[in-house]
Amino acid sequence: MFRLLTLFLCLSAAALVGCGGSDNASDSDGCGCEAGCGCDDGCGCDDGCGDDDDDGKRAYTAAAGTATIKGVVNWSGKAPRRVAIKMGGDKFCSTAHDDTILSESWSITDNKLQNVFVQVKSGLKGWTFEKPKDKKVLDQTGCMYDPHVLGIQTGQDLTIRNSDPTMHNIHAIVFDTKKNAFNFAQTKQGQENTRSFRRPGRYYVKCDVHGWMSCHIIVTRNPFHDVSAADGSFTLAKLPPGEYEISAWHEKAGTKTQTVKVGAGETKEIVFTFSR
Amino acid sequence: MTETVESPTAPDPKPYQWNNGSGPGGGALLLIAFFLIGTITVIAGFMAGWRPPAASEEGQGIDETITYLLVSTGVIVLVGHAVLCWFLLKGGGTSEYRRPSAKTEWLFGLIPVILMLAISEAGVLIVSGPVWDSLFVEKPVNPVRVEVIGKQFEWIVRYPGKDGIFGKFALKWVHGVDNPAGLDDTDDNALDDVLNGKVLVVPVGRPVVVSLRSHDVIHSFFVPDFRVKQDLLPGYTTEIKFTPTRTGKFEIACAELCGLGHYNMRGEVHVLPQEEYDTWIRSQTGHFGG
Amino acid sequence: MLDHPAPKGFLSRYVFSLDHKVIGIQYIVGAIVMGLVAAYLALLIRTQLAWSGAIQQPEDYLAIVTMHGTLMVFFVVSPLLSGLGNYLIPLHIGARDMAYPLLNMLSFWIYVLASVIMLASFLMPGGAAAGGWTAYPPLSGSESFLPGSGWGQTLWILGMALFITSFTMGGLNFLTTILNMRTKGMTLFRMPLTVWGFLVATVLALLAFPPLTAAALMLLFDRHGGTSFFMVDAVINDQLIAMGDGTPLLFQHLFWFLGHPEVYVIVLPCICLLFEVLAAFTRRPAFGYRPSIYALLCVGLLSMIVWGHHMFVTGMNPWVGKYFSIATVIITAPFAVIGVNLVASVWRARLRLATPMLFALATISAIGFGGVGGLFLGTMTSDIYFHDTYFVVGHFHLMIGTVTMLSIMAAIYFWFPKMFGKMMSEKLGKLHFWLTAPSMMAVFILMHMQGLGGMVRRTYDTSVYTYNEGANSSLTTPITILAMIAVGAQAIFLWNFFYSAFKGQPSGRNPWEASTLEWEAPSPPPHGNFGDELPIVHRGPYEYSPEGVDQDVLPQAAPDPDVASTDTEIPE
Amino acid sequence: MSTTGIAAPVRAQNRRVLVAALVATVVMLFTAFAAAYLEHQGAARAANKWSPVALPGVVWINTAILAFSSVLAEVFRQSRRRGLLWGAMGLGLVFLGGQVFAWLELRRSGVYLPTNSYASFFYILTIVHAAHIALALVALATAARRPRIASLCVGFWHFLGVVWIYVLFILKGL
Repeated sequence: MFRLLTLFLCLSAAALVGCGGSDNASDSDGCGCEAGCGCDDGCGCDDGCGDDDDDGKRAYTAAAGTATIKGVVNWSGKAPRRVAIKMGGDKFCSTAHDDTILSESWSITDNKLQNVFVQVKSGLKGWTFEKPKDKKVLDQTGCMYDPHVLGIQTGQDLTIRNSDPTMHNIHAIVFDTKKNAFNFAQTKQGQENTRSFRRPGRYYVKCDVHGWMSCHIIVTRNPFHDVSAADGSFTLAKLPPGEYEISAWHEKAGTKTQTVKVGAGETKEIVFTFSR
Repeated sequence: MTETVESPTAPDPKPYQWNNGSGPGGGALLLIAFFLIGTITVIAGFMAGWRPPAASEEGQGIDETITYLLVSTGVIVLVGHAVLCWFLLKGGGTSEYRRPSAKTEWLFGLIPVILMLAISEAGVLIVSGPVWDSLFVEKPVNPVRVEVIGKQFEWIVRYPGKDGIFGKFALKWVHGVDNPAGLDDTDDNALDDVLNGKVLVVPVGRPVVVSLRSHDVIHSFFVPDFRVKQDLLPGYTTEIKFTPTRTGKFEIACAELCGLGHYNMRGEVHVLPQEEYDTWIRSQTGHFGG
Repeated sequence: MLDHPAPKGFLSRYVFSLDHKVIGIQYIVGAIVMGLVAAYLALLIRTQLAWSGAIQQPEDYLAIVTMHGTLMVFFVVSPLLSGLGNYLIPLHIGARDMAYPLLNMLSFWIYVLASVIMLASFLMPGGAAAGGWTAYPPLSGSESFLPGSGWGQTLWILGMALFITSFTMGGLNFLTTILNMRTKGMTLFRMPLTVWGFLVATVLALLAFPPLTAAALMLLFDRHGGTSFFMVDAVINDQLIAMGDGTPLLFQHLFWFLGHPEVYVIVLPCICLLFEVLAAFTRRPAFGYRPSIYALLCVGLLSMIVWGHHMFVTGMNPWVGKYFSIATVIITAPFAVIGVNLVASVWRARLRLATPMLFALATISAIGFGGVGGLFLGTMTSDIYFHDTYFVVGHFHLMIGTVTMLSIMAAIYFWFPKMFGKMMSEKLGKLHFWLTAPSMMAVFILMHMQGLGGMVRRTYDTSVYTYNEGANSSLTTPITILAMIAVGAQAIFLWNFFYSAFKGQPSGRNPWEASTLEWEAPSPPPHGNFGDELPIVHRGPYEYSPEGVDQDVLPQAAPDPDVASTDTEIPE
Repeated sequence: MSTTGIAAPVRAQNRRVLVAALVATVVMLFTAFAAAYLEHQGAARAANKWSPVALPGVVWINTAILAFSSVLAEVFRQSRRRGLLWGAMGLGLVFLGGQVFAWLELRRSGVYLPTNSYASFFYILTIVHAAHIALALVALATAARRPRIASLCVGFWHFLGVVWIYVLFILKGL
């Protein structure tokens, strides 16, 4: 609302003075809900509302986190076919890549599955987490999103950058409700906008101009999440000791969970295996 | 009525008086302005240097209509301005004035009616009618059939594949790169359907019939070089026909406001010689590998 | 004398006035205020196009385009005409006020409310309505398609609904007043053409607005009631959004059933008042009074049955398309009659090139260009190419932008002395004219040229395509600079208007030595307009240079028995 | 100097013109809805999706009530017995109540505004008509105290009755 008020005032100011500034205000996710557990407003808070207790909340500090969970995501069976992306028709994209670009929804090398989102699903009862200072970055480069799957904490700033000399629009919907979260355009190379999310949940992001461009933003309440790398590896570091339910989610392969117990200073290794 | 009303004839303090001596001072300037604007427009319209040369048979027909209208209405505008300027320059002075009779007035009403009806209806029926018929009424002979899907904010081109039949589709099956056209992967006809991103490849010299459908809002398929334009309506299938007359790469623009990326909804038409087209289409594999 | 007594306090005199003259001026001032906003938006659009730098975001640009169009058509030009009509109609026909003064006042204040709601659209989350002034669904139907189609669009619909209410109330009043409140001797065929213009326009408006009301209501239900009159299932971000199976074309039919007559609602009074200005400054009767009236009626009638020419490329049945094309270009015939009569009115003129006359002459030129442009768009195949290009933008800006603005300027300069009893400065007026008229004409004629190059309208950045490079690179910046001149020149007008209203030279009762009834009243006319007795009309409206009389003009109200005129008997 | 304001005959004529113009706009409004209905019906039939809902029986009772109300109003117009006008207005209110009952009835049978396009049209047409009826009731109420406008108000009331038949014809006959 204030952003738009600013916009209006901007419009009423000088024609030549840019209004770009009005974009940088930290924005909501389009759902007018405060942090809390009212899951009925369809804003996609799907992660363990029941876990949070009003009593006995402890603020998490890095010192409390001594345990680590590492792991790898395996793929068993024949790797699904990857669709080649045809970038023709766009003046920039068609010349941005020399080799064929394949769709990122299945990215399997040597039976390791990339782009799996691993997070602590439950077991953090009682902990409260501060808004992290560092920013996450979602880049658009070569008419692709980088990264394809991005984890972010509620309240954390997400810088969305356009590194291409062509226009992209960033159209995010709350996946569960299909409601609009945000939708705006980045018209020029180097343009950056900042958004943040108030509610946990999965957001599906697309560029409408380039239909092949899509990515997932998963918003969690805690900082313990990672995305599996090309070798399938992931790390959840600086956990407080305890017993956790770890979930691994892939956009095509679905979700798997495991329960792990880690003590102080301990490092445990786990393996997720997906298949068709 | 309690208010005392000023008498209509009461004299005003220093009333304004039209000064007849000032004469039509701006008249000459006005003439120059009218003539300049008129002449420049008509000449610039004829030159139309910015219009890409027509690259389709239908486009040539449409260009003929445009030329016809430019000539006929250009003459009307120029003559009209010339007459107006003549009236302004000549003036009437204060000499005796003969009021035009009612007959003259009706006559001057009748002339433009006949003139404009002739010019405009000839334009519609004689000049543009056959082009319209060839676009929408007549059945094209041996056409290439292609489908173009519009979505915010890009075009998706679909060919029927080797079997020559477009497979089933539904919006519920649409998914990103995997299935941008919403094809039914259980339908044999759909398995070999070829998708070609934003580029429409067609052969030269053959009529191309493009079926158009939209996934979300109204778009408009516009190829300026072919002079054709057709809206895409969600929930409906519309069609447009064109016959490319020369090879080359042309642009597809979206002509109907469709959202914030409307201006960037660019596609391309590649017109190839028939043999090259045949080679190209044979080299394409179906989206589902069929 | 009147139903309502002369006002006593400030509020009842100037704010909630029942007097048609005050309401007329209120409308004009309100429209000027909205006009400033809309003109500013126009400059924002042009700046973005000429220097596509970091001026706006596409979503903001579309909101600006949409609001500029909506404000200009419905909140600037229409109320300007409501204002002129309110001011002029009773004076022209010799009435003391409108038939329903209270309805009149309500109509103005509802317009104010509608304007506020419309502007509030900018403050909504997602920004102002951005789906174009035509608000075609599905784009305007869901926030998922466009950020501005959220609450901004809802307020747009509410603002429009209120505007329609206001305009309908005003129209009922105009119609009743013109038909019933004429003074003794003022037969229909003695009415000044301005009044005829308002009469035809009012009838058109009353018949054409209800379908838009229906469309707006259905769109509102689609947006907030879950119906699917116009909405169709859509895929957004790969997700199927069930919106039903409506018919988006239906909205276009309903919209253009209003939209096309609306153009004539705006244009006809503007063209008609030119006759009056021309007659006064050529000292000749307006040429072809009766033919003009019949042409006017034909234009009005035809305008109701040709809306489909806005939809040639929507995939309508080709035979329906042909019908619409044939019917549309018929309109050029009666229009040409009016055009020829306008030009012929200057025939053998004893010219007085005062500011109103300059504006009137320039308007004739604009009507010429705008009129023939319509042929390109009404002819079905050329429209396939020109549809939704800058040709359309140039054409309708020429007709409902330039023609209306120039002729309304002519009207304001012409009737200002009557409104305020003061003259506007001629020097400033001429400066205003020479800066405004050529630049406005040039802006929109150059837009036609861009349209010939195929440039698509409503584009945020025109350099995406290469086919229109020539038209874009050589014309876009000049158009923007000319537009800035045209808008900037209005500062002169504003100064002239407000300064002269207080400090202008006194005008006297009839500074232009014109013939119609309003000049019988003092300037400004008092409460009740005319003195104790209403004037009696003895002849037609434009008896300039009468034959056999040693007089320049015979006013309508002047009894002059020794003149051998064919039209002197007073019908009861 | 005259002090009577607008002369009575002019005033009466003004009212007639005003009401005639109002009638024309209302006709155009409902014609627009009828055109929209036809267009929808055509499209839906072509797609085999046209499923008219059985009108709740109460609308026929409502029709009778409105007709009777019109009769009462007409007798009032001729006899100027005010009781009849109150009766007509009371029946008008009953009609509105009946319409609400009809909407509730449809809701009970699971037919909501968005259910299908026929239902949407039923609701929107009846709602718009009911809004006109409500406004006309206000006009009738003022007519009770101002005999000069009584005839016109009654005329407008008859007209809305005809519009109701038109609405029924659209929903049932087209």
